[in-house]
Amino acid sequence: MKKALNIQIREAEEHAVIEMEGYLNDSLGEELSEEAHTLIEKGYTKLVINLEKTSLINSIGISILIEIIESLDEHEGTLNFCGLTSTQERTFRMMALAKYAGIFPDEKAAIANL
Amino acid sequence: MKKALNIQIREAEEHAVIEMEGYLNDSLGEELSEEAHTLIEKGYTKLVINLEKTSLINSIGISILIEIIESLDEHEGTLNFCGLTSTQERTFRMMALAKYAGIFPDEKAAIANL
Amino acid sequence: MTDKHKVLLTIPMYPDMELTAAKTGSVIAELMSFNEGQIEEIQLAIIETCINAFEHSQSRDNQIVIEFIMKDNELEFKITDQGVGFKSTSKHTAPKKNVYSDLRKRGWGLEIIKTLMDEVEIKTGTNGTTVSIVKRKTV
Amino acid sequence: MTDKHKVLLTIPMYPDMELTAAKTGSVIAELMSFNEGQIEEIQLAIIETCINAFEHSQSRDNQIVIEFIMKDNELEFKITDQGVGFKSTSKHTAPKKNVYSDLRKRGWGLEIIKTLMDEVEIKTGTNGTTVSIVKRKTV
Ligand SMILES: Nc1ncnc2c1ncn2[C@@H]1O[C@H](COP(=O)(O)OP(=O)(O)O)[C@@H](O)[C@H]1O
Ligand SMILES: Nc1ncnc2c1ncn2[C@@H]1O[C@H](COP(=O)(O)OP(=O)(O)O)[C@@H](O)[C@H]1O
Repeated sequence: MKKALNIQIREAEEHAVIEMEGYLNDSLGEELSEEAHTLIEKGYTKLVINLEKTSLINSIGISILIEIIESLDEHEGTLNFCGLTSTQERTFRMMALAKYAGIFPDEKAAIANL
Repeated sequence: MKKALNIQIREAEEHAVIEMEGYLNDSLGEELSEEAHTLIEKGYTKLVINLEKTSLINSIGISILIEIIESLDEHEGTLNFCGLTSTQERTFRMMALAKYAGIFPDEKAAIANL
Repeated sequence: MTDKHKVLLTIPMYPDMELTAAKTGSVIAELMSFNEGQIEEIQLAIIETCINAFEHSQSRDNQIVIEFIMKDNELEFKITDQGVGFKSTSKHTAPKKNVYSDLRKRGWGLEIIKTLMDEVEIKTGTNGTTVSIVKRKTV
Repeated sequence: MTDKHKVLLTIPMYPDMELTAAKTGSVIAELMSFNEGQIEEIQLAIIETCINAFEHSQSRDNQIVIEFIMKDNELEFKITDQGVGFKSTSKHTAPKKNVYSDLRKRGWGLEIIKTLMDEVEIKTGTNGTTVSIVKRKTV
């Protein structure tokens, strides 16, 4: 129930998209992490995280995003982000997240570049 | 400039629509009042006030709405509201505003019932 | 009830500052899982109480203190000014509703607050006024 | 600068309470006409500073006090806890950026705050910590 409210998963043939709503802190981050790992276990190695509806991301939330990148990397997968505000993008670049994951303006571009 | 930011006027043949954005307090209320009186002077007697983008209305804002109803009444005009939240509608009914002005769910209905 | 569930906000009596109080209350109500309509009602009640303090308290320190107390099923907020208090002569009655001129007359603030909230208690004296308001999650 | 331009907020150290502080800051910044991006930055800085106090201060009273000071062209906010202060041994350095395991390690909070804000000053001692932050409207 809780998951249905905050996190949406869209599974396609080759990739899956995760979209979250609200404040990405430790608790929403844990839900996200679970969803991502379920997708990876299902065999998805190409993921997009859509942050359009994610209003705020704290540093714990970012650490969790990094963990997901790491897990995907172990499966030789790719992660792309989309829907970031300019402040979020700035923070991601500062934390070198952008080195290991793509940042795209919209979901279409993020999927196309997986 | 300030007006352009907060208040939108849409003038049609027979009626005009006023739409405001933000917090309807004394200062936005004064701007609204000016716009309404300009329209009345221009000869408009059928007005719609669209409150869809008006997030909060305080009691001073409501007094100003009542003044506009009163001015229109002197010109045998009509005022309809649309886009109210349920709390706004409840407050309007409590203050008997609904006796002197129509309340409609959307702009189309508000215009049709002028 | 421990301090764990209290938020204290002090704002200056300054136009639009009531919005700061309303928004703080709004986030607290949201964290408490009040619904959208109730959150709007809480914001309105805070706004009207603050505006009353701005307009009527004649407070010297020009400050309002708002204490938010989060309980399991309700939010209580106490809005205090150090002003002159309610005039003892002016017994508050709801304004008449029939004529424009009555309508327009002020005097709706407290009425709105009482309609939208579950409990309203006013403690007032020459040292100031505290309006205590309770909003419950379910009516 | 008079009290006319000060807002004081006390919140409990409680999950998600940092959002209350961030939103209060957000409305103040909005009233001061900061732009959307800057308002988000201010919210993030408040969130990170509060989370640090939650996690590291070991404060006994479990409270954080935030003082917002509105000036003509800048917003200053001072976030104070009555905790144990920074460990004098742990000189803060920005974490390395090359390896995942380094990336993942915590230690980004202060770095984020310093990047997004114009001034950051930390006063810390065994009686607590005050982080004073300044954000200017134009850089
Ligand atoms: N904080 C306050 N200090 C002193 N008097 C107050 C305060 N709040 C309300 N009052 C009194 O209560 C009256 C009714 O308030 P209200 O219903 O909001 O109507 P209005 O503000 O339009 O007069 C006010 O006119 C004022 O005399
Ligand atoms: N309010 C505080 N009280 C005590 N120590 C603090 C406080 N804020 C920050 N610190 C210290 O500063 C360090 C760096 O903080 P930060 O950059 O946010 O990284 P992190 O919180 O991930 O460790 C913390 O690990 C802690 O030792």
